[in-house]
Amino acid sequence: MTTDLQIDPGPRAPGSPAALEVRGLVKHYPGVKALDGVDLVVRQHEVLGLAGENGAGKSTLLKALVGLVRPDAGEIWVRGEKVKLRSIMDAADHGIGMVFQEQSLVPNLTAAENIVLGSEGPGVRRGVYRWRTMRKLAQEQLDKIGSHIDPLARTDTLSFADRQMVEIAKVLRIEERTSHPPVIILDEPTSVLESKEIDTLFTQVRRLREFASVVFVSHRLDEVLDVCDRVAVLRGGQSVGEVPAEGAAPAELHRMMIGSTGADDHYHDGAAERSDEPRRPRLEVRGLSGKTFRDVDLDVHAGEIVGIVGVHGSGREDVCRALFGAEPTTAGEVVLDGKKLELSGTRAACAAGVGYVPAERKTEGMVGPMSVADNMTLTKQQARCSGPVVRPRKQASLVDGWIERLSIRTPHRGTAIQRLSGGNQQKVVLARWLVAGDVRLLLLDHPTRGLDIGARSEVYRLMRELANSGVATVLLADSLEEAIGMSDRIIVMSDGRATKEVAAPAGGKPTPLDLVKEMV
Amino acid sequence: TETAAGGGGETAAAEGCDPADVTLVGQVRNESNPYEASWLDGGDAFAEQVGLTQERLTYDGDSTRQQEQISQLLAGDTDCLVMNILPNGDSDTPPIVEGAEAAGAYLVTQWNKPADLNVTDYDYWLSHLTYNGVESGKQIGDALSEAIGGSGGIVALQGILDTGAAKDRFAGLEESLAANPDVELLDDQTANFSRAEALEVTKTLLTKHGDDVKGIWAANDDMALGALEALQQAGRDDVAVVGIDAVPDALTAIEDGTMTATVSSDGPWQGGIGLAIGYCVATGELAAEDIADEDRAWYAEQFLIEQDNVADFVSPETDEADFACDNLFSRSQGAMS
Amino acid sequence: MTTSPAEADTDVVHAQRPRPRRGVSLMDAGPPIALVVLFGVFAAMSPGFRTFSNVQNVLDAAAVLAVVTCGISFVLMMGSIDLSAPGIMGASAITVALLVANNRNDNDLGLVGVLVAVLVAAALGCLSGLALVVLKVPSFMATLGVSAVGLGVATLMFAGVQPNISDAMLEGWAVERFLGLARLTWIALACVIAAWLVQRYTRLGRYAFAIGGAEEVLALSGVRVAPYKVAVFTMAGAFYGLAGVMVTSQLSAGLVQAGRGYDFSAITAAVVGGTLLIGGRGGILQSTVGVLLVTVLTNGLVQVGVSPYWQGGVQGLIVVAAVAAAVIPQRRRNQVTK
Amino acid sequence: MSTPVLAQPAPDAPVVHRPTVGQRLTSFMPVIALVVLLAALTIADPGFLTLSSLTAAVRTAAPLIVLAAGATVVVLCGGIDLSIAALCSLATVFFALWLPDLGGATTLAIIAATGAIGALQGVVHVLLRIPSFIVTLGGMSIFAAIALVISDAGPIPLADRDSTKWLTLYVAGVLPMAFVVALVLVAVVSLVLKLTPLESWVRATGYSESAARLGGAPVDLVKIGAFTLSGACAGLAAVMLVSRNFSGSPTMADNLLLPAVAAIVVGGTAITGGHGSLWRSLAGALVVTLLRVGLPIVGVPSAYEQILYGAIIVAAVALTLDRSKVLIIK
Ligand SMILES: Nc1ncnc2c1ncn2[C@@H]1O[C@H](COP(=O)(O)OP(=O)(O)OP(=O)(O)O)[C@@H](O)[C@H]1O
Ligand SMILES: Nc1ncnc2c1ncn2[C@@H]1O[C@H](COP(=O)(O)OP(=O)(O)OP(=O)(O)O)[C@@H](O)[C@H]1O
Ligand SMILES: O[C@@H]1[C@@H](O)[C@H](O)OC[C@H]1O
Ligand SMILES: [Mg+2]
Ligand SMILES: [Mg+2]
Repeated sequence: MTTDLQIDPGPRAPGSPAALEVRGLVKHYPGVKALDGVDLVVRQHEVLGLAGENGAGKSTLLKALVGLVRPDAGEIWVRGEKVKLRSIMDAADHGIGMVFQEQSLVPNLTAAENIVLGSEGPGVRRGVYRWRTMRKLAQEQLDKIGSHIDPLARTDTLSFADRQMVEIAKVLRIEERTSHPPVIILDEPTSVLESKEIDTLFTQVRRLREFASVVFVSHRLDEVLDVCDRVAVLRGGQSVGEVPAEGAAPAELHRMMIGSTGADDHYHDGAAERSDEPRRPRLEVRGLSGKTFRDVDLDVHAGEIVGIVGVHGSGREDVCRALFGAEPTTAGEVVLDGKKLELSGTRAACAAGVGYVPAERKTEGMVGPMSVADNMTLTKQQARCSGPVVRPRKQASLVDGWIERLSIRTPHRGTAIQRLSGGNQQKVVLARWLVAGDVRLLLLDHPTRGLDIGARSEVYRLMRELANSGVATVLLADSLEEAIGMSDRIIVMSDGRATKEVAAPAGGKPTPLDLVKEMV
Repeated sequence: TETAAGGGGETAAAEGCDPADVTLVGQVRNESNPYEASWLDGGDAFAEQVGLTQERLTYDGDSTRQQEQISQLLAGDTDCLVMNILPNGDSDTPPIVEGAEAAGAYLVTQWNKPADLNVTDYDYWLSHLTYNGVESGKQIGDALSEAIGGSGGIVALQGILDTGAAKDRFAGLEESLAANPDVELLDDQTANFSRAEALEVTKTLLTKHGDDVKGIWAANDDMALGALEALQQAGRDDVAVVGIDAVPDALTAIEDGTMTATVSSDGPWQGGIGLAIGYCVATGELAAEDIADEDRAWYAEQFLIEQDNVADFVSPETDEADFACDNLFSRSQGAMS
Repeated sequence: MTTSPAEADTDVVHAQRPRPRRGVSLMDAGPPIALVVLFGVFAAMSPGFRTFSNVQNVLDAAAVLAVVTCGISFVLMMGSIDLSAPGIMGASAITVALLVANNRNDNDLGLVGVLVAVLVAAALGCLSGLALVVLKVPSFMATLGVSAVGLGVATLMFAGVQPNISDAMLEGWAVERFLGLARLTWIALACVIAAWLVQRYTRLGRYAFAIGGAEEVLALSGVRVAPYKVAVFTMAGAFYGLAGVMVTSQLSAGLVQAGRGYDFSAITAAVVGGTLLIGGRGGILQSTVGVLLVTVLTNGLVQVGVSPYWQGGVQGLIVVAAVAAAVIPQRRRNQVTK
Repeated sequence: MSTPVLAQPAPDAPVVHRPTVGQRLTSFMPVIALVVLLAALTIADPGFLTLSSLTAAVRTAAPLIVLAAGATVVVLCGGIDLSIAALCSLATVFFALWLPDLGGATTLAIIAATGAIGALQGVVHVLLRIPSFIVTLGGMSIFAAIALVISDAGPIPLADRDSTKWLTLYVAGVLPMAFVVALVLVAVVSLVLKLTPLESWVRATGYSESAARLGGAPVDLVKIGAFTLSGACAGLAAVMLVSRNFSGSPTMADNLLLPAVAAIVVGGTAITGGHGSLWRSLAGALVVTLLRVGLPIVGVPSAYEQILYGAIIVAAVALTLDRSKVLIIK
């Protein structure tokens, strides 16, 4: 069914050239071949999936298609015509638009302005805003995707999902710029969405196919196969083949992505057998209250992974932050290994052996311009020091060890972390808590957001390994499936309260539906 | 050429420099202030008179920058160097003096000097001259009292608080008030010698004290002119204003009758006289030892200018004779107390 | 959010978010409250303060600072900073003084002179913007440099002799009153309204705001930000220029130092009013509240009779306290303060 | 909202650990700017480049270097300290007042006191979450007022000049002691930063405060430490000024604020935080000093001097700022 390393451009009827064609695209970054001769064909009115591991070159390829990355070699053809895309506006004029992997809206502008930004058309006359027109224009786009948000709401007051809708509404504006069917590129649009929102999005994607071509990237392969007509696979900056979605299995895609038969089971639900439950939980939370949560009780035993599930705004994220001392609390007590945990600040939490991986990797998880090595040792400085003095050798061997162990793809430990792909960044952030080997409670907020299957299973393996070595883990999972698969126990939160506890031992897992019922 | 200087210790100007080798330097705060610009112009005029040019330095009212410029200057060729300096504040004088002494450069300072620093303790610091601030403050204070008929309220605009000029002048006002018991000082505020600040402060004081204000005492003309604007904007023409410096705009105002009095400080003369003293010593026409002790730190002659005598001051002319080596101290009103 | 009937069993998962906000938020209420409190305190302490004529005086005194702050607010909104006001104001003050009827030359250009001065100022502002976008010099340095250039140009034109104006119109601006306020105050009010309209209803204003919020995103949306940045600095320069003209009108003379101190007071006013130095928040109305706060404070301290020695210190203390009072209710544990 | 992707791919600066020629060049830019400026001044006035002239220049630069060095750490943390100059002035007054009682211990007492005042500002900034710009702007006017009041608005002569004499001596006959002290300060602070986790904390705080905090870096302590150092440096600079002015005065250093910040920026340190170093500020301070003293000395008229000063500092920053490290220039 698949033909590795051989590209079939597909039937090309004389009158209808491919919507978009890429030939031999090359892009080198110092130390990295991000694209190494990629070929790709996007047909008219199809949804093309793009799969590949973290760092395979997906985002780079897509950015080249919208003029943000200037390729070193190769050609881009749009509807049978060779083009040079110099800027995002250039691409838009050719009918190509993109929703970026990281959200890219101006937070302090209204949704309407974001939607029309850069191509306000009649919304601005001679530099003067016509708010009513602007609102109408935005509303038209929002209507296309059936979103009901207020176009004049400030973007930073919208939920993540709503913001994603605004992004899609925005990209659809390119229909206004060209008479041809547009090509809409969605780079990991689902990684921040809940399943309900994903369904809405997919409905939109299928609708888009009626008048456009769509390129869709996601690390959730079942999703990709669900919504796409065809899936192209990248590996190490090269095209390694493609499969029709119909009838394909995630495992097959995964095999192409990694170039060998990997484990297909993406969830490792097998916790190590624990002979006897420790008498006292490692973490005891009693009556914890804060701005967005109330009276939360929570126990986590050493070696246990406890998932917290809830809808957006259920307050689970803030509970996590509160436990790390990053969010004020108004009442309650937290005990870690029998000792009262001071929630005075992040420092105290670190010192007590608490680790936290925030969901917003770019702004909260990592220090972009700093090196992989410095990011990795940021918290546990003692791991690279003798006394108060930093030992560069010690740091180098420590960091290189973890780069190897977690197979972090980076040219060098001295590379700025912002130059790594998202998945590899996440691994560095996780490694930060592991370098000293003294973490007792790990709070993970969407630790696999944006990670490919491979990286994801490595993170799962890591989490399990850590648990088995006695770390207590609180997990805010990326999806219900993940929460169910990884957790030993699941707490359901809604409206700021922990409303239900569901046991999820290996072999006795609840179904997603069981949980959704409780989350309401 | 015979080099007179070269290091401290050595008695100044035993032999004397060739006049053509003398370097003349005048340093003031900035050229964007008419008084100080006229000072430098006076220095140029003197230099021309002796066939030289003056190096004009400005430090923008920045004490550290003044020091920096001077130490850089003294690091260069200091043989036959003559400096006429306006120190930014009292505390800026000692290091300038020490620097000049060590480098053997002839120095005259004006306006600012700590009271306990004695010119006679130095060889190359030839002279310090200033106007008697207490007296000028008192003179315009008295003129103001007279203008308001000997009784009523006045407000005072002080200069930059940490300058000797501001403090002396205010002390003079206090003396004047003591002598005119019916004049009441309603308020005193600083406007930092600035026209713009004086405008705002005066407006506020006028609303605060209303018609009680009969006169405004300003520590310099710039502030007096700002106060005049404030009065005009408030529609008040019944308030007497006095200042110090005799800047052209103030003289015009006195001619017009909108301002009552000011005290002359003769910028062009000050710019010339300092250089002249240094030049005369450097060229050996005047021996430093021959300068009388009372001419080492002295008050220069100043005049109270009112409507009746303003005409004499409208175009201050520097007389070449003022700078003749035997006539340098003719404007002295006596040694500084 | 849409409810698709096909998936009725999952669509119960509804988002519960804080209500999306429009318009002004409670966060902006701090500075106006501080203004009212400060006003009340001074009024209680000093009978002179609470007179009608003093209120007029405060408003008149706020005029120049308000115009400078209009300009600087746009720059701050972008997350940049502008220290060029002293130099630009000095240059425009001397320019206008030499172009309208004056004692130095025979020019008598009247309003045209004003216009030219504002244009000169705008050109200097434009220079800051160009240094920022072309040479990629941070605005802090670019504007500091332009300020020095402006002062130099002003000093050159000043040439040692004070230019005094005799232009009836320009002098009238400071003296003549309408509804109890000086014309200059009305000009300032017009500037504030115009600036507010620009901020609210023009692409330039909204983009300035957006640049402070997320400059990179504008670029991703195909907006070339560089011209807007230059335009903002140019506009700011024009405001400073007008402010320089206003100072000249007040003093009847063109001073090189016409703008001394206005850089920091305008930034203080804007920040006290709630404009963030990192950009993306605040605006003209907030800044104007800040201007009033600062002016009331200056005036009130004189009215109350605080010693001139202590005035600066007390003013500094109150500014910090006012900002603290405005910030404390909205601070969050992990909030970034630079 | 998450940080959006960069509009332009990061400039292709090499990511390998060994710095390339280009990179080395960028890190030497401040020095290159300094040399170019010196050459230009020498061309304008051949008499300018003499040993005594250079000695005077570095002696002059010492207090500015010290002020800029302290404030650099605050800037690296992403803040700014506008109070350094006023605090330095205040410290000169303290010095003159305390000298009769404390004698030889005055210098240390001054540095301790200004360090404590700096720390206080840091605490206010960190605890009340007031932007450092405002805290230190307030500090600036408060310190100025205190200095004015306690000095009775006038200079206070030193009771005894011997206690500061050491700062006016020369090492090896040519190197002014004050400059040597400034160099040692820069070297020691740089080394301490480099050899301990401090540098990584400082940079992390400057680049991304929230990431640093959530990464467990002691952000608040680091910031308070930076303000303490900045305050202490203001104290040391004050001792240097007193040593050359023989008095303390309430406005003595006030005009050094903008030159100090200019020195930091001209050195190529990013005013937004994270990127930069004390060495850069050292070079920057020398550039600024040369401009302040050199232009008038080589005979540039006052008005043109200001214009040139403006143009040259802008050009110098254009040269020294490493744009691969500072992606968005505000
Ligand atoms: N601006 C850049 N500078 C240097 N290297 C870069 C840059 N952008 C991307 N790379 C490198 O190019 C490779 C491809 O990155 P890209 O972001 O395209 O991967 P991706 O397939 O989108 O991964 P992910 O699934 O994690 O998003 C990575 O190794 C990355 O480190
Ligand atoms: N009622 C509320 N009032 C104010 N802010 C709220 C409220 N609810 C949530 N928030 C804010 O929204 C953010 C996200 O909320 P929350 O942590 O509850 O989401 P979540 O359940 O973790 O959802 P996700 O699936 O995205 O992780 C929090 O930072 C919180 O400050
Ligand atoms: O106006 C003058 C002022 O500029 C200077 O400080 O000292 C003397 C004053 O008369
Ligand atoms: Mg990607
Ligand atoms: Mg969340």
